[in-house]
Amino acid sequence: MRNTDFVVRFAGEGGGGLVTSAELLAQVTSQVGYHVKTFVTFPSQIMGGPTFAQARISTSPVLSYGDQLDVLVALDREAYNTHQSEVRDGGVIIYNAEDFQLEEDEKSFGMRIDELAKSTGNPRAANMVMLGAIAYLVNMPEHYLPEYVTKRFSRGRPGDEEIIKGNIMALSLGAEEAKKSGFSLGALEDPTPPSGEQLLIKGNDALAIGAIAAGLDVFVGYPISPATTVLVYMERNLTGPGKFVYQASSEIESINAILGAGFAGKKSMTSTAGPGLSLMSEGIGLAWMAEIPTVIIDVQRGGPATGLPTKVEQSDLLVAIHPAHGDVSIPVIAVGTVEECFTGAALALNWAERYQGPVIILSDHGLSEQAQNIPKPDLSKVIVENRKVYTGNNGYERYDGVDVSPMPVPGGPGAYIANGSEHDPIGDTTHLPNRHVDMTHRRFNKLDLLKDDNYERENQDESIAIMTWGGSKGPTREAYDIMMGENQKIGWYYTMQLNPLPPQLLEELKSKELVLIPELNYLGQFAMLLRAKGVNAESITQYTGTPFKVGDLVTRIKDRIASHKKGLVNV
Amino acid sequence: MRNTDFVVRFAGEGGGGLVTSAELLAQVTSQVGYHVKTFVTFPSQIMGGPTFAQARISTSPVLSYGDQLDVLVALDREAYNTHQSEVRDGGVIIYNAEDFQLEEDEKSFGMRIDELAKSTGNPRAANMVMLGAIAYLVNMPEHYLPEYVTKRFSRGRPGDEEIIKGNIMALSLGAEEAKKSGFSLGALEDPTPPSGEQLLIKGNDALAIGAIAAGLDVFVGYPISPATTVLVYMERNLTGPGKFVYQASSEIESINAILGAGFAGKKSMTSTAGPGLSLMSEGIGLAWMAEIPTVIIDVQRGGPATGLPTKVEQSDLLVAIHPAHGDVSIPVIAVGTVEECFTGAALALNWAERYQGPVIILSDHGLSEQAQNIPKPDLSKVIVENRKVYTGNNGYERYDGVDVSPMPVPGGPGAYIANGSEHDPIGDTTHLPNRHVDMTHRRFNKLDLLKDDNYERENQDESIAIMTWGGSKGPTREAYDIMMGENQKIGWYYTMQLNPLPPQLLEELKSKELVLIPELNYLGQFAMLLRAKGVNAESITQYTGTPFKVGDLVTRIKDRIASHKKGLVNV
Amino acid sequence: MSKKNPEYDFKWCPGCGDFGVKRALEMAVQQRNVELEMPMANTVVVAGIGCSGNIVHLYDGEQPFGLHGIHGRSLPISFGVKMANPDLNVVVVSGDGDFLSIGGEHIAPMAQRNLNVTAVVMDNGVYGLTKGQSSPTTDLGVITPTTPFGKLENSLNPLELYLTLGVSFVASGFSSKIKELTNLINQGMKHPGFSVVHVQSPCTTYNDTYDLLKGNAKKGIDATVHDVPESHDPSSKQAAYNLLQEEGIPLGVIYQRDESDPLDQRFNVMREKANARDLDRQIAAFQI
Amino acid sequence: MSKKNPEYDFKWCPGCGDFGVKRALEMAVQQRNVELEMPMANTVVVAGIGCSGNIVHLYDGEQPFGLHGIHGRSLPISFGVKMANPDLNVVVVSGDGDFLSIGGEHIAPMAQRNLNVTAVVMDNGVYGLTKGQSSPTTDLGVITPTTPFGKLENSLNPLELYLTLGVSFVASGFSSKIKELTNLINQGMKHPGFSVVHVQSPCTTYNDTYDLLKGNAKKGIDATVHDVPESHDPSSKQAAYNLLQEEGIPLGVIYQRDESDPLDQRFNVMREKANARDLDRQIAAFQI
Ligand SMILES: Cc1ncc(C[n+]2csc(CCOP(=O)(O)OP(=O)(O)O)c2C)c(N)n1
Ligand SMILES: Cc1ncc(C[n+]2csc(CCOP(=O)(O)OP(=O)(O)O)c2C)c(N)n1
Ligand code: SF4
Ligand code: SF4
Ligand SMILES: [Mg+2]
Ligand SMILES: [Mg+2]
Repeated sequence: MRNTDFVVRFAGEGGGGLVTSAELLAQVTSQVGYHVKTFVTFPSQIMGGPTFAQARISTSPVLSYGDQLDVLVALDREAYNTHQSEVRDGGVIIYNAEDFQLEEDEKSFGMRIDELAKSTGNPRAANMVMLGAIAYLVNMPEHYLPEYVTKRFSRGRPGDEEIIKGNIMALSLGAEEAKKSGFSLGALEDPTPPSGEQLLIKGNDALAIGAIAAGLDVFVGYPISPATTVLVYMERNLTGPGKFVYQASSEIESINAILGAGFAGKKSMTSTAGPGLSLMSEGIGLAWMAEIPTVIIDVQRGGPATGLPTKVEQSDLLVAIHPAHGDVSIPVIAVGTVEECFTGAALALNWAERYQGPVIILSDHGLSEQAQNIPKPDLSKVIVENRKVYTGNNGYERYDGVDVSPMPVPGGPGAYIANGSEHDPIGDTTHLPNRHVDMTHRRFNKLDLLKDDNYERENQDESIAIMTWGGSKGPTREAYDIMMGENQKIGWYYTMQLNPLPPQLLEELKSKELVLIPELNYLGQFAMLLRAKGVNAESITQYTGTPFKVGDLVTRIKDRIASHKKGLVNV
Repeated sequence: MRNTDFVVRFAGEGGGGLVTSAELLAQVTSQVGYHVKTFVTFPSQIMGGPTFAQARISTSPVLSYGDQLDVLVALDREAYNTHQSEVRDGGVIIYNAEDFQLEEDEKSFGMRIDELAKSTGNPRAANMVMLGAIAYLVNMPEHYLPEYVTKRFSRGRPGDEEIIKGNIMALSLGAEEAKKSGFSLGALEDPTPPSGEQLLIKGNDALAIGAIAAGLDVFVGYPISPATTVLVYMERNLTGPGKFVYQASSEIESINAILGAGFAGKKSMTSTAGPGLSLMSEGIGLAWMAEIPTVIIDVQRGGPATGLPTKVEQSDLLVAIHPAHGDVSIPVIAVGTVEECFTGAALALNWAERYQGPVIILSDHGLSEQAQNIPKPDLSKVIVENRKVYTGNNGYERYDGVDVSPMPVPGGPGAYIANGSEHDPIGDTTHLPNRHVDMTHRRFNKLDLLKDDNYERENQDESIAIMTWGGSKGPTREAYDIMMGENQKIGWYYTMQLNPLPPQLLEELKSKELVLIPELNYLGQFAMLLRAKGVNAESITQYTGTPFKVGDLVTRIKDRIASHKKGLVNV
Repeated sequence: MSKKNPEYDFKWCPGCGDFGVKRALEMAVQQRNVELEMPMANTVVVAGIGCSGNIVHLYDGEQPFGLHGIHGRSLPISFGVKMANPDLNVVVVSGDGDFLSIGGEHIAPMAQRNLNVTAVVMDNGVYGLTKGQSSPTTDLGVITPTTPFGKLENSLNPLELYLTLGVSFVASGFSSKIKELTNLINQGMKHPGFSVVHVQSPCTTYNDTYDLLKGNAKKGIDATVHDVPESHDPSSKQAAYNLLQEEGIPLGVIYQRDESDPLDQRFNVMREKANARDLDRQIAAFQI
Repeated sequence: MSKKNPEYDFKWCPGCGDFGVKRALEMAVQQRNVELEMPMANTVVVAGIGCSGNIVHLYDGEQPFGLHGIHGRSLPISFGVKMANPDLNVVVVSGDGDFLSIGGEHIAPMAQRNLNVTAVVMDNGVYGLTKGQSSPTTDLGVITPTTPFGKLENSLNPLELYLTLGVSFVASGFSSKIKELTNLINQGMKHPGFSVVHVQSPCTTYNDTYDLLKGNAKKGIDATVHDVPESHDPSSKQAAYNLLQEEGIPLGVIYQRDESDPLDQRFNVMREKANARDLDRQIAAFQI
């Protein structure tokens, strides 16, 4: 084990147990100050089906899920077969000896997990048996787990004590088994606890909270993996006077409802995944044309069509920026970490208010399902922007001029017609060439309001740079850090603001010899867009439905740079 | 008057009269061997509203509508005010003296059109009065019009003779008025009649006929301007055993129905405009994913949203190639002339069959409404391709391998599941990374089958080239010819095949210093795509809802080239 | 807001039924404003795409807010507007194609929710704006540009549809009976829940049904429309069904649910009972 | 076609009603094949997205053709398949969300056309595949992840909806009564026109209604389902409406239109009467 960092995976037939185990491990360790990140993957089905959940625990901030496993808990033979090759040399496999038997080897030992759990009197303590064993293997201080268990199950109910006793017993039974196996992975170093309070939270919850923090009023959504949990969160928590949340009958209804709410003066939002985004195409075009603020979250999954509903991909970028017919260029914010889910959602609402139009947030399956520790957001520091509201007299020309103008709110002064046909200043339909020209300029001019120069950059003097986007940020950054440790000469750029791009960033990128873009899609979508803007960008693509591995990225980036230097490849 | 070429415009409140007049003029002149092109524009309303219709008549093939008017017939004052500035120096304006009066000037004369018509006993002969006047002005041989009228109204009915007499009288009354006015435009040269039989036909009818010629079986569409007439044509004419045509309840129904028909072994098609295309987004993604041949015609109009339903724009290119979430790249054929409507529709059906997936045809409002003389297509020369059909035994793996494979047809052998989720070889859902990788390769590999090197090129040694697309072909070519006449050094490229591009063409374009792309949209959509592919392309854009004027293009292209040569501008 | 911008170039054809509907709508809104002492600014007209939807641009006098969007989506838009601000008087104006064909999916959800908006549907049995194609209410066998050999589909009975879907106020009007229509639209606005006023509004250009609707003694045509009989009990769904089985088109209130609690009210009741957590407490729940 | 590809990883939960529906569907198709001496290759199963739609992958024995597309669109897809080749036996398999919510717009047009396909709708009153959210048939007040304080919408009565929309064959089945269900599906296939077999198919994971449907004497629960009484005249629409007003869920054929001419037949009759022009003559019409 790298004694600053370890990765444990639980694998078997789907069901809650695996996920709970990984999350428990993350909770326990984060509570004592470790940095954690979990990852879950499962088939698009309700019960059963090959599933795994893992947790990465580290003494310093965690950027990716971890390429290799230190510990694999394989609950059935299929899980063993599928995952064993990912266990690093020197790692350990705990397999479910009730399900299958292995020849003795230097890596694995069997444990009769359910039997041990039952022997404590609490058959549901199988989790604890596994955790006990893992704690022993990584030399976790003995008191962490029992303390956690005691705290968690002290709920002031009669049976509490017994449950706590059973669970602690299960922990030590697990530990004993691990001890008997003779395996050990060396001691995990003490954590340098993150400063300030921390949350352990998943991407979708963070998106929801970020939006609520920025003043969200109305949320209407239709269930779809992996976006459903945003809707579920809102249904429970978007409360208070004037707030409204609802499950729609389809995504076409969602988009039209939220643009209705945006027109009526409210901050509105929906969340969906690719198929829903495709259905919203026409409605998004209307919001752009009629200049109505609203926000669409797209939690990307594998595409096209129904695609791979429970796998990760970043292949909705092109359709997010140009979702509909006609000249549109929809602002897109791509969140890259759980923390950015919070800040990105708030920024999206602000953007929508500021430029008075639709904004799309791109997240992905990976972010949606990973729990991670992030600093507790300071609500007093969240910037909340509100649209310019028209407060003058009637007779207002809402669509006058080629810049953003105060927006009337129904019930108040300045009645006009928000129109999806080309329009005159009061919103009546017109076909005059000069109006179409002016209004087209107006719609595109407004994007200038979003060109904040917010981006990350490092080693900006290098002529070769890496710039990833969205959920590939973590692994790419980890790869970058490794290469920096090796004194490679590469610049780093990153922004959430994919459209419009921060202008200064774009200028810098244009001056590079080569910009490499790791992204999880086939077409190399972001690199395409950058090339169209004059950047010599090239993608490093992957389209397996799984996230990048850091090691792969390091190799591919280095190879690409080497061949570039040899002048072998040109775009 | 350029005595090889003249343009007549009829303008006034909407209604059939204007359009009929322009079309009559085109018919008469095309029958005696002139080349003609008409153009109509009207507001999105049923009756009334400012409308105009024009005809260009030329001794040689006509590429654009004509920038300037030789004759304007203004039926009311608004029409006069709107259009008079477009009459060239030395041109003539005939205005409706019953509606308004003008001070005397060197350009205009008034005519009491309706009154004259009524005096013939046939108040509906107003057209003929106007045509008579025009014929006089352009010195048209006197027998053309009477002969046409005689032929047209000899329908073997009792009243024929009287009608013919009345109309001929109206013609001469008009001619007399023109004579009295003292205006004249010099004689039109005799035509060099096109060789071979000709049709006078509009773009949408040509699209329909082209598709039928290539073996179309099933057409399902929903009305929308300017695509409705394709549906109307099909309803009347797509007949015969096994053929099916239907008006759907929405575009979502259309797209899903035609992909159902494509799956069932038929050649299927729909037609729509931007709003419908946006609604079809999800369905097109399904056809791509499940590998189902089908064709979507998008007759572009002004966008976004409801936009400008009766104006011309080329702003649906980006959404046509990438209409849906996930990695897709839909083949797109953009037709540029009425003749290409015929050939392009046939090619699209062939492409769909060949690569087994959806194909989009981009036409536009201009092409849909213009009547033009084109050579009568030789049906025996139309290439008709049919999909590879699977004829083996059951137990077939339809999605095996990464290349196109024979397609089973329901009722025949090889039952499989056409699946919009990622799938295994028999079409069952799977999430395995290697399957997603393989199937993604398969879907993109198939595009290689469409990379025919069909394109126009001239002066390919020049380092600066012009390449337009779609309906801007005519005016751009005319501009190019003018510049060639001035010995400018510019290359010419053109193809209907916008995606995938002919590979050899792409290579040539990449070797250019600068490729200029006249296109009717704001974003410069085609140039964006070309830059993403490594071509130094730059757009010459216009987004007025009207087609390019040749003179404007010449100026803008020259300016752009001049500034390029001064090194003032970079992309 | 002053109107009649010269740039606006849409006009209805002479005799189009929509003129009457426009007048009735203007008066019904006016009445409603007076009843509630409400400013015009509280009214939002959400329009579909079609000749009918253009009513929002042709509206005379003091102007309400308008939203003229995309084809078939006026109901879901109105849902967002109304629930964003339940104090607004939200009216949907739509055509038979817009409301019943491409937008047909949206009626059931609004009925199940009992959304408190009023939909005025101008039924001319044809797609007017796109020049005369068949619509869901076009009769079987009718010839149009897209059914050159006769329509193959049975026509839909919209009033029966609304009833079954659970629309809580269903009325039937005729564009030529402006006073009655005004009254129906006004009653629809008063009704606390989803109300649909389905109007026969003939298209003089593509489907002139005036003779058929009003009858024409000279041509020997009997009128199709007739008033809902006084004896009709609009609170009985069964009576409403029975009424619709009879010949002709009854004009008046077909059905009105007695106890109609609109969605905004349901939502508030629910929210008052629900235990809400403010954002601080929500965040605390994730605290490590 | 041999089945059970190890890569296919979907399974229904133990006890899921869809198992029974699958068995019934397999047998009904088998019967139909025998009746018409038709090969299995003539059957196409068009599936919606949901646990229910996965029936197409779990189908046992000789395999029909399948098309598993996108959420809510199985009806329009089946329309294209059927009209492309009316000889095919086209079956739609769908869930209550897929068929009645996002896909709800497609029922009316198919009914008006009397499209000759058979739709088997697995109603579990919940969105199964996305983990338990409310659907149009979920009852008012029910708590689900998206209605944490109780559903605010009235539930839809699908059988009544089908009747009103003019579906020409409407049947009601229960996944536990496999023999009866087989029979209903088979009758639907025989019916020349649009047939919907609406099946109570409980979701054991998110909405276990077995007790409620079958009754459970121990828990004092009366059964909700009961057979359509022998006296019921399925050719009477009025009788069908009346039947549906009664308590509980009747199982059997609710309605079957006597004279039912399916769209393909109407289309052929029309085409025979229409004067067709071949392509040469079409082109000649444009000749100068
Ligand atoms: C998505 C989309 N499809 C089609 C159209 C074209 N379209 C405009 S209005 C209309 C139908 C109008 O019929 P109806 O709703 O009955 O209104 P009417 O004009 O008869 O009042 C259609 C099909 C469109 N604007 N958008
Ligand atoms: C356009 C789109 N929206 C949403 C989804 C997500 N989704 C998949 S199945 C489903 C609902 C399933 O419910 P139902 O139709 O009742 O089928 P069941 O699983 O209950 O059998 C949803 C919302 C999707 N796949 N596509
Ligand atoms: S076409 Fe018909 S509906 Fe449209 S404005 Fe004219 S009369 Fe009215
Ligand atoms: S979730 Fe419900 S419907 Fe889906 S498989 Fe499980 S029991 Fe069946
Ligand atoms: Mg209509
Ligand atoms: Mg369900």
